[in-house]
Formats: sequence, structure tokens, C-alpha cells
Amino acid sequence: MKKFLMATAATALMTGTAFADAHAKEVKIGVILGFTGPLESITPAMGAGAELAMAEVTDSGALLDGAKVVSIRGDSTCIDAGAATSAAERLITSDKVSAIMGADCSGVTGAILQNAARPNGIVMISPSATSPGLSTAEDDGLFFRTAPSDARQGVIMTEILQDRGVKEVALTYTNNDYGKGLADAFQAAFEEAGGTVTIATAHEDGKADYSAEVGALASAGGEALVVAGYVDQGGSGIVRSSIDSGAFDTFYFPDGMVGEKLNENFGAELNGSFGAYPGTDSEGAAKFLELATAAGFDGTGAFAPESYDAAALIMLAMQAANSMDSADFKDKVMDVANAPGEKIYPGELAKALELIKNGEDVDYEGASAVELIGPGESAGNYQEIEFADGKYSTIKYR
Amino acid sequence: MDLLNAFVALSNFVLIPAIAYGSQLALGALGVTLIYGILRFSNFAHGDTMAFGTMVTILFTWLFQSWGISLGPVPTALLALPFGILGCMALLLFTDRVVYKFYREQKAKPVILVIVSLGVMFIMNGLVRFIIGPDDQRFADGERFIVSVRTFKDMTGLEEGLAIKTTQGITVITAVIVVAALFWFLNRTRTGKSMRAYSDNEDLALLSGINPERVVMITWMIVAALATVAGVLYGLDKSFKPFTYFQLLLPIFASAIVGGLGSPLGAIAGGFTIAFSEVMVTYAWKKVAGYALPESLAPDGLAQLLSTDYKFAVSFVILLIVLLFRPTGLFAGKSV
Amino acid sequence: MIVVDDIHKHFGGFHAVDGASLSIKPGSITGLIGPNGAGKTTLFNVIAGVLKPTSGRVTMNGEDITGLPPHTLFHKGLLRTFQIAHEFSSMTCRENLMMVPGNQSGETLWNTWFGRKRIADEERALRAKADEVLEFLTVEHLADHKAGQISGGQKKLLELGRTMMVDAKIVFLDEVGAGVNRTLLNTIGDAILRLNQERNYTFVVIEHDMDFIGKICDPVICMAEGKVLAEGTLDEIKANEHVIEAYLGTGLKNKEQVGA
Amino acid sequence: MNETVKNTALFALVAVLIIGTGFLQSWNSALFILNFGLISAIMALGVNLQWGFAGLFNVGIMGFVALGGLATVLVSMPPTTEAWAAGGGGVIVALLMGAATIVVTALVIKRMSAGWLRTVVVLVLLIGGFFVYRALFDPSVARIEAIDPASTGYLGGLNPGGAAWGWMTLVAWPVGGLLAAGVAWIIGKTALGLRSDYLAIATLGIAEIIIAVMKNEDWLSRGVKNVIGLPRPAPYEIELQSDPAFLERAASLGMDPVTASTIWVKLVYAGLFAVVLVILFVLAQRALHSPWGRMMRAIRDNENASEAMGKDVTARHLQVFILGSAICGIAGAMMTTLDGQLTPGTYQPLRFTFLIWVMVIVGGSGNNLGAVLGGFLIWFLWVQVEPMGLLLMQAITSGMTDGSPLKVHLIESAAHMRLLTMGLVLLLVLRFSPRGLIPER
Repeated sequence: MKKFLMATAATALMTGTAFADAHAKEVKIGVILGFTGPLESITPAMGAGAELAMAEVTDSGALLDGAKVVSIRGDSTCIDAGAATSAAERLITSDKVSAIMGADCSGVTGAILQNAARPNGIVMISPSATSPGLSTAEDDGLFFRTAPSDARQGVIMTEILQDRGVKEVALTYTNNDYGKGLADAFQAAFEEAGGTVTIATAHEDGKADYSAEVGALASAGGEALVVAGYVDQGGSGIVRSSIDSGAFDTFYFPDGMVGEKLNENFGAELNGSFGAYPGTDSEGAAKFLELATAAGFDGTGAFAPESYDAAALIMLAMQAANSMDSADFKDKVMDVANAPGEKIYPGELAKALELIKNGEDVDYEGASAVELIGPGESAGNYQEIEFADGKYSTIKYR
Repeated sequence: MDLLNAFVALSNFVLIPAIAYGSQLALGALGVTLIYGILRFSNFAHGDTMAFGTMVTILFTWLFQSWGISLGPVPTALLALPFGILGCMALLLFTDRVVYKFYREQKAKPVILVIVSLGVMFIMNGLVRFIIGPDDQRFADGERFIVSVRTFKDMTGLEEGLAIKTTQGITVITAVIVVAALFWFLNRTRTGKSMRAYSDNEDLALLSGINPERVVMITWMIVAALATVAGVLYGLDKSFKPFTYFQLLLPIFASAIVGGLGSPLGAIAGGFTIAFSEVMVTYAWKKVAGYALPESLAPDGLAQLLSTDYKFAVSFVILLIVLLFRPTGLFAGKSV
Repeated sequence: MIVVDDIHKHFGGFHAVDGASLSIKPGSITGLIGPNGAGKTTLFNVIAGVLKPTSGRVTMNGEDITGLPPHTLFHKGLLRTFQIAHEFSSMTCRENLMMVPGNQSGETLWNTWFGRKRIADEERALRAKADEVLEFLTVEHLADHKAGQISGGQKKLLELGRTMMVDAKIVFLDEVGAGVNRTLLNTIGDAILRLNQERNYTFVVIEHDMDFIGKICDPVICMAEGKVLAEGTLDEIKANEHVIEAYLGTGLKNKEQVGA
Repeated sequence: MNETVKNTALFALVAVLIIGTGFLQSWNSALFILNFGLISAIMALGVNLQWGFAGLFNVGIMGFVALGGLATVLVSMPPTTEAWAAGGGGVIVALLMGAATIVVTALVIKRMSAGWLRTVVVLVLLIGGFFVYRALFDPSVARIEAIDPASTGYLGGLNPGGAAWGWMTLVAWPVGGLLAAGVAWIIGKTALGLRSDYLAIATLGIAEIIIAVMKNEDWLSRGVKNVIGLPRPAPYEIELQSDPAFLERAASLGMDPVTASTIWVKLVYAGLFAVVLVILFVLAQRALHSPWGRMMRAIRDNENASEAMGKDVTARHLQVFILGSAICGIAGAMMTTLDGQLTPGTYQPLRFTFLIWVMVIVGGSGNNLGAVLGGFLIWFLWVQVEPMGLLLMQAITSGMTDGSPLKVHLIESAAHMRLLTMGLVLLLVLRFSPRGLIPER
């Protein structure tokens, strides 16, 4: 289905470009996410989130005096930097997008930033690239993210585990930049806090057999197994194999593992396991959920709220600079995201655009309580989840 | 008691998975080795042949499931397996007719056939993705465990648990049956004997009145059966994903070569060698050693020879070592 | 000059050469005959370095050359041809000859890039020499034909021609007449005799055609079952009881050959 | 049709395809295809050297391409001084120690006569050496990887000037070739004695091992954490966009500065790559049409006869294996330069080994011109079959009702046309023009 959506998006953009000149004012925003690849089960909701914000703005007619916002999708594949760059290249040079909402995975995000966005001077706001390395990447002020850095997630994970009295964990991570980066960050934080990581071992995605990895993990032991992987990929394989062989029965799931698939694949077998993914209990989150349900997609999906916020920030910044040129509005992103100003929640984008037009400050809170710090990344809010009765639910916000 | 715990832990995490994996590899390697023996080339399309056979089986499984047919505790896929084999045979015979036959008649060099099989690999790769898509497909149903960890612990009172999955049991049983049938066929039937004769000496076999096209046809049919069985067992035990099957080609080749290309016995030995070494070299022996050794000798570290990161390199390192010392494999295979 | 001392070559349990000893006099054309499976070609392969003997020694002018690889033997002046013609099929006949001489400066990559003048000079000389050889063999019209497309006999000639591109001391010819028509065989025979006389080549010839052997070879060595049975002129060999027995044992066809 | 006309026509076709892309899609896309086409052509040249000239069946191309990429990081990145201080020496000592173990073991095997004593000595040496090596190696690696793992955590490269010294990346190209050549030497020494199919699988396996090492040795090149932002030999677009002289020139051509700068940078790369391709092509061409090439073809045609004619087949195979691998290494370094990053996770045999084989076979093995043509043509197809497949599927399904499952499925599957097409092209060429589009003369 997801590929069907992509295909129609692609056709839409073909016809879209043909008629582009006919339309009075059109703002194109690239949505580059891993519609295929390890994150393919959570990206549809992310794309829908971003497009929800765009539809809202288009309907309001308030952006740059009635501009229409068009979403153009590109596939980042999440892992293949070459393919991602070429998709971004196409969106920027051929479809002439004004900004990019994306990408999702840290590796491809870095690649697109360096090879496509910076050369062309295009603003990029990622909803989910969490690698700490991106904090210090050269970006000419073009790159932002509404997701927190994994350095932050490592601390949150440590807190959650310690609150539950877990002192010893085994750790496995998907063997790519996301998994390795998160594992490093977590291990450092956990050990600093006095915990023990009995073993940190990688698993390759897409390899169906994980008995060797699980054997090593089981041998090292631990009160829980931290699975820094993807729910659509090896992460699930590890969990499956661990449950089957009785190696572990308690798991910790970081952001890449939290998804509907987890309920489908395991259900009650995971009762007692826990985890966390970005999210807030702000009133924005609830509003977003309402909007998402009305629009017919799953608003609780990981990074869907962040995607809405990323798209919203792009459009608000455009209005603040009164320009759809990245060079002009890149400096406005931080202004609209942070205080001072009137707080803006999902569904209030029209109001925000009007305020900005009238020269007033806004402080965009959005669906994920956006607060951009330092080099333009989210300060980081997480929701802690726990499995009970065969599905996970949020029990606490951090 | 501790020794028993050590043995159970070892069985649960090393022996049982390795035996199941080894059986799957051995079945795959048998297919590769038969093609090499009779048709005299390394078939790069074998992984994708497995994927194709499995895919047909999965489609039939879904069909049966939608009709409400099931085998109770045993996976429905076993019922669909014969149809998968037939589908795979049809594809291979078709491929042979439109692709390989031409080169056979031309007496093309073996390496040309290898390159041709690369082309076939690309096409099958695309075909399978085209039909079923590139995603994971789970099609196992029925009872999940023969023995689950909890029952085992309750039964024995041991600290360590032991799980035997239904799919693992089926894998081993099926593999034994298939291998026995294959060896019976090769050694006891007229056709099988003529195949072996053809494999040993093509010219001599032709003189003694063997119809080569018939031998080739039967080879493809057997290969289709082996590939489909191997693929379905692998898919049941783990999951089906076209890309994984393509990747499976590498350990399968390693198995066939370690055993010696063209030698069916070698393929089986190779399959288990690769499977066991992959699991054992990267296994952290801490737990087993902790039970088996007196406390003073128990290791502090993980007692792991190589990190699991290098799991996939292990089979090739073994392959290289074997080739260095026995250039035609353990069971002295052929080389053309 | 070449002394073969008690060579054994076993393949598993099969003793292809079982204690063969012989010596080859410089300047001679030695014929090596024997029934099929007598171990002639295996012995050839051992001497030419393709196979390592299980035991035994081969010396050349007193130097131990046992088990040296063929390319080293080539540079010592020991050349061979093959039972089934081993032509370089995708190359022209002229190229087949031109590739032979060793130590061509054009065989060093550096020179192919930066020493083109020297190569050009050498090539001119090589080409002239190759054409000369083709003429000697009366096949100059084949110079630009692909070697894969000429007849079996012509391939045999070409192989002989390759040995003429360098100053060979000793040349081993393995069934040079197999599959060659009578006319061409005569041409080959003439060429061998001329090379022997004009250039003082030493030849060792494996052959089944007794007419051919009788015409050019002296002495003749007969092998059977991996051993040397007899040595002498062809007439002496034909009269030897052991030889007749050995041939008789393998069937009438070979007996007729001996009788012929 | 005479040969020159036919070849010119084939290359003209490729030019038309690329230029057509420029008109129909965008010039940036066209140049993107051109640049990767140039790199693919170089890889095909390397494989052609091994297969077309010498008949060596190497399916480990991916490994050498990856080594070229590794060289780019090792040469062009600035060194991580803290990491060097923390564990650089330790790692080097450990590696030397490891190498010494192997050398000593080899010497023992050579010098001692076979027997149980030798076996024992060898085992003791190897096992003891392994533990000493690990004891030296592991702590140093841990110290290196502890240094700011999020952005460095590795030794870095040899470029003291950092991003300002972008030209260092050019140095990395030949170094990539040398690195690949060195590894090819080791592999060739051990594996070239194997017969065709065994050699093929052995090289396939070795390539996987190389990738595994690159993925997991973080101290060397950050492993799967990737190295991004490699210094580059071409100017940065962003700098061009703020360079008054460039802006003026762009304006005089009537182009907007962003498009002008992206196209200019791609042209710079295209120029650099073309220079490398031309140099390698000329060298390969001269080698092929020389006594060396004649000798190689003789060896390929008949190893036994060449050996009997005094050619050292083993040494020549090793030579050509090293050369071909080195060329793949150079191409790999160039590709990593163009990507601006090293991502070991993206090396897949399908893309970096088998696709290159398709290029060589389709183009014409044994003919350098053919290999180059194959490189461009197959790369073009690889990139463009996907959109073409989509169009085809849309054409096929245009009669169906929207949302019908079959239509959805067909359109969804369009992406897989790519693999099908590659296989089909390969098989058709093998069948009807077995010696490729531009066959060996």
C-alpha cells in the first residue's frame, strides 16, 4: 500500500509540475522519508502527518497571500545514502521544492544534507533523525530537527531502567549508524549511572536467523534486553528468537522499535516489557491526535507528530520571512519555534500565519511541544510505554 | 545438575538452532552440488530458485488457509509444499528450455553458464519481488512449540530452559526424509545410477546409451524439489523475504564448496560445518562454562572467540581455509 | 642430454608410469611408441613439468629439472606440443607464433605504455621471423587466419612452428600425426627432419603411425604398462617378442599397426 | 555497417540518452547519470582486464570498490589527534604484532620439515600471537572509540588541512588503487590457484569479509556510523553562490546561481572523472594491443600451451588480478568522493559486483571500448528503468478501474522491473550477441 501511495504521489507530481506555472502561487515541500526499507511501517503516518499540516495551511489560504502548498514525496530508503541523495537531488533540481521535510534516518539525512540540501541552499527539517553526530554537522544554518538527539534518549533510557530498578542489561543494536549511535549513547549514560551492560552486540537487518546473536546475548545475561533496532527488521527477529528460546522475557524498546507491528507480532508475549519514544502530553499532542483521527491515519505513530511540526515550522518560517526562498526563511525557523510569542498548537496554523503577518511573535508548540535548542534540535520529550494485555500504552511522559 | 544445565543451555542456544540451520543449508547445498555435478556449473540463481519455490508454496498456503484447510498442529505449508515444488519444477524446466539448453548444445564453457545463471538470477529476483513483493511474509501456522521453555523447566526443574520449535522439528525430520530419498534414488534406481554415471564421465555415459536430455530434465526436477523444500523449511523456521534468500546463496555456496562441489555427501557435511561454526565461533561460552567449570575457573569475560558482528564472515573464512588446504573441498569434489 | 631415471607416477592406486628410465641423445629424433595406456603421455607430462613424479629424477645436461614448471623448462630450451592441438584460438596464426619468444620487452607493462619505439622494432623483427616460419611450414597463406578456424592438421603444424620461434634444444611432440591427413603428415615429417638437420633440434616423438616413425626416428623406444620395454631401430623393435606381446595383448588393431 | 560507424553509433546512442535526460528531466539528473556512468565505465574497464583479457572470474569486485572508499577516508579526512594520542600507537603496534605473527608462522612452515613438531609450533605461534594481538589491540581500540563516538571515535585520515585541503581527496584515488592492489596481492597469492568456480565463490566470500571488517572496525573508519562530509576536490556550491565572480558569470549565461553552481560542480567532477577514464583507457588500450596483451590472450585461450611456451601463467594471473582490482579501487575511491561520504552498509553484491559484470558482458568482454560502453549504457538503464517501468505499468493499467487490486499491485511492483530488465538484457545479449555489443576484435 505504501508503495501505491508513493506511486500516486509520483504521478501527482508529474502532472503537478506540468501545471505548476498555471497556478498563481504554489509552495512545494519535499517529503523525503523511508517509504521502503526498515522504517516502512511507520513512515506512512509520518508522511500523512506532514501533509496534514500542509493541507491545513493550503485550506486557510493564509500563507504568503493564498499560496497553495504541495507535498512531493521522495523515498529515502532509510539506509541507501546514494538512492536517498538521488531522490533529494530530483526533488530539488527537477521539482524545485522550497524546503524538505525529512529525512527520517540519520545516515541518509546526513547524506542529503551534505550532498543535496547544502549545495542547493535548501532548508531541511527532520522529524526523526536522532544521531548525536548531526548536532555538530556543518549545515550553513539550513538543518533543523523536531526530534531530540540520541544523546538525550540514552539518558531517558537510563532513567527509565533505573526507576524500575534494572541494574544489568544486555544490549543489541541494528548494525547501522542509528543503532550503533544509540547504543553508544545509551551505554555511556547507563554505565555512568552505575549500571552494567553485560554485552553490546550488533545484529544485521534482513538476515532472518538470529540464533547466534541471541545465544551470545543469553549467555551474557541481564535483567532485560535493550533492542536498539527496527520493528520492521532484525529487531523483531531478535525479540522473536529471544522469547522462543527463553533467553529474555523483559525487553526495553527505544524509538525505532515502538510501532503497531510490535502488537501484531508479539502481543501478550511482551507483557511487562517497556520502552519510550518521543512524544508529549501537552495539549498539542491531544489536538494532533484528534486531527489525525479525523484525517484517517494513526496519530499515535512514532514521529507522526514530529512530522506535522516539521512541516508546520517550514511554513511558519516562510511566512515570517515573507518568502519561499530557503535563504530568506532559514533564519526564521528558530524564531517561530521558540518563545517569546503566542503559543500555537496543531490546528491553529491559520491563526499563527495571521499573527506573523501582522508582525507579532509566535511560539510554536505544536504536537510535540517543540522547543528548539542549540544547533536547532528538539530539547526532547519522551513518552514511556509499557506492555499490558498484549499491547502497549503510554504510561508516563518525560 | 550443573553439567546438565550446561548441556541444556548449550543445546538450546547452539545445538538445536545449528542443527536446524545446518539441515536447511545442506538441502540448499545439495541442489547446488547436483547442478554442478550434472550440468557442470555453479548456479548463482539457486537462492532465488529457493525463493520462487517458497513463494509458490506461500501462495498456496494462503489459498488453503482462506479455504479453512489446515493440518492442525502442523503448518499448512506442508500441504502446499507439493504445489510449490511443481511450480518450481515448471519454472526450472522452462528456464532450461529457453535459456540453458542453447548453451549446452553449443558446448559453452562452464563459466559462460555461470554468467548465464547470473542473468537468470536477476530475472528470478525481479520475478519473485514482482509477484509477492519485497517484504517479510510469515506463513507459519499451527502449534509453535514441541517443547517450550516453560514446560521444559516445569518438567525437569532445571534452571535452564529448552525450547524445540515445531518448525525446527519438522525441518530436521523433513531433511532426513528428503536426503534418504535422494540417496536411495541416486544409488538404487536406474535413473539415479545413470545420473551418477553421467556425472562421473559424460562421454562414457553417452556411449552406454544414457539420454542426456532426460538426465538433465530429472536433475532440474530434483533440484526444484530440493530448493523448494529447503526454502520452505527456512521460511517456516525464520521468515520469508526475497532478499534474505538471495543472501542465503552465500552460505549455501560455502557449504557446497567446503564439502566439495559435485559431492552430495560433501554438501551435507558442508552444510553442518558451516552452520555449526557460524553459531559456535560467535557463541559467548560464559554461561556454559559457568555451569560446567568449577567456580574458580569460570571466565570473567564473555569467552567469545569472535563477536557476532563477524558471524557472516565466519563461513567464508572456513571456506577459504578449507580451499587452501584441500582445493576441491573436504569430499574431493570436481573442478571443471 | 635428457636422462630419465626410474620415474614413477601414480594416480591414486593406478601406476601410470612405473619405473621408466631412458636417455635421449642430443641431435637424435627419438620415437616413443607403445599401446594406448602405456604411459607415454604421462611420462611426457612428467618430463615437461606438467605433472610432478611420485618418485624419480629427470636431468638435462646433468642439471636436475624434476618438477620444474613448464615455463621454466621453456627457458631452458625444452619445448613441447600437445596430443590435442593447443592453439590460441582467438589469435591469428601469426600472433600464435609471435607470442612465443620469451623476454620480449613488450611483455612488460611499463614498456607497453612508455617504451613503444623499442616494442615496434622488436615486433617488426618478430613478424618477419613468424612469416619465415609460416613459409617454412608452407602455410604462409594462413598468417591472418584465426587459429581456431584452421584444420586440425594445420594446427599441428602451427604448434610445430611455435617451437621454431626460439632456439629450442629439445622438442617433445605428442602424437603430432593424430588426425592429420597423409599429405600434411609428410609436410610435418619433412619439417621435423629439416629442423633436425639444419638447426640441430633434438626431437622426442610420440606417434602411432609406424610409417612416420620409421621414416624419421632413430632410435625408437617402446613403452608398455608404464615401463620401457625395448630400445633400438624400428626394425629391431618390431622383432622384439616383448613388444609384440604387449601390442597383441591390447588387440588386433594395434598389431596391424606394428606389422605395417 | 563497418565497425567504426557501428561503435560511433552506439556511443552516440548513449550520448543521446544522457542528453535526452537533460532535456526531459533536468540537467542535474543528466550530469548525475554521466558522473556515475564515468565511474561505472572505469569499474567495467577493471573487470574487463581480469575477465576479458585474462579469463579470471572475479566476483569480489564489491570488496575492492569498498577498499577504494576506505582509502578516501584514510587520506582525505583530518586526523583525530586525541584518538591518535589515546590509542594510535597501540593499534599500530598491535597490527605490526599481528603481521609479525603471520610472517613468523609462514617462515616456520617454510623452514621446518613437516611433522607433529611443526604443527605444534605453528599452533602455539598462532594462538599465542592471537591472544597477544588481542591484548594489545582491544584496549587501544576501546580508547580510540571512546573519543567523542558521536562524531569521531576513529583515527581519522592523513589530511592535516581538513576541508580546506580538498585536493587531498585526489591523492586518495591512486591510494585507493594501491590499497585494493595490496589486498588483491594477498588474495591472489592464496586464491588464484583455484579453478574457475571455486575462485568465483572464494572472491565472493572475500568481498563479504572486507565489508564485514569495514562495518565493524569503528576505530578505522567509524564502521556503520559512516563518515560524512568528506573534503572534496570540487568547490562547494555554497561558496560559489557567494562568490561575486561566479554569480556574474552565471548571470551572464542567464542562469540562476543555485542551478549554475550545482551544474558547475557536477561538471568539475565529470571533468576529473573523464581525465581518469581517458588515462586508464589509453593505458589499457596500449597494454591490450601489445605483446603483453597478446600474451594475456594466449593465456586466456589456453593456459597449458602458454605455460609450455614459457609464459609464467601464475605470475601473469596475479599481475592482471592486481591491476584490475586496483582499477576497481580507484573507481571506488572516486565514487566515495562523489558521494562525499563512506557508508559501508550500502555495499551490496547485486549493485557493486553483479551489475558491473552485466556491464562488461553486455558491452563486450575483451574490448575496452565495449566495457566503457557497457558501463554507461547499463548504468543509464539501472537508473532510468524504474521511472520507465512506472510509465509502462501506468500504460498497461490505464484501462483498469482505479483502486482495483491488480492495478495497485502492478504499479507497486514497477520498481522491480529494474532487476528483471537487467537479467533480460544480459540473457538477450549472451544469446544473440554472445561477445557483447562491441566484440573483441
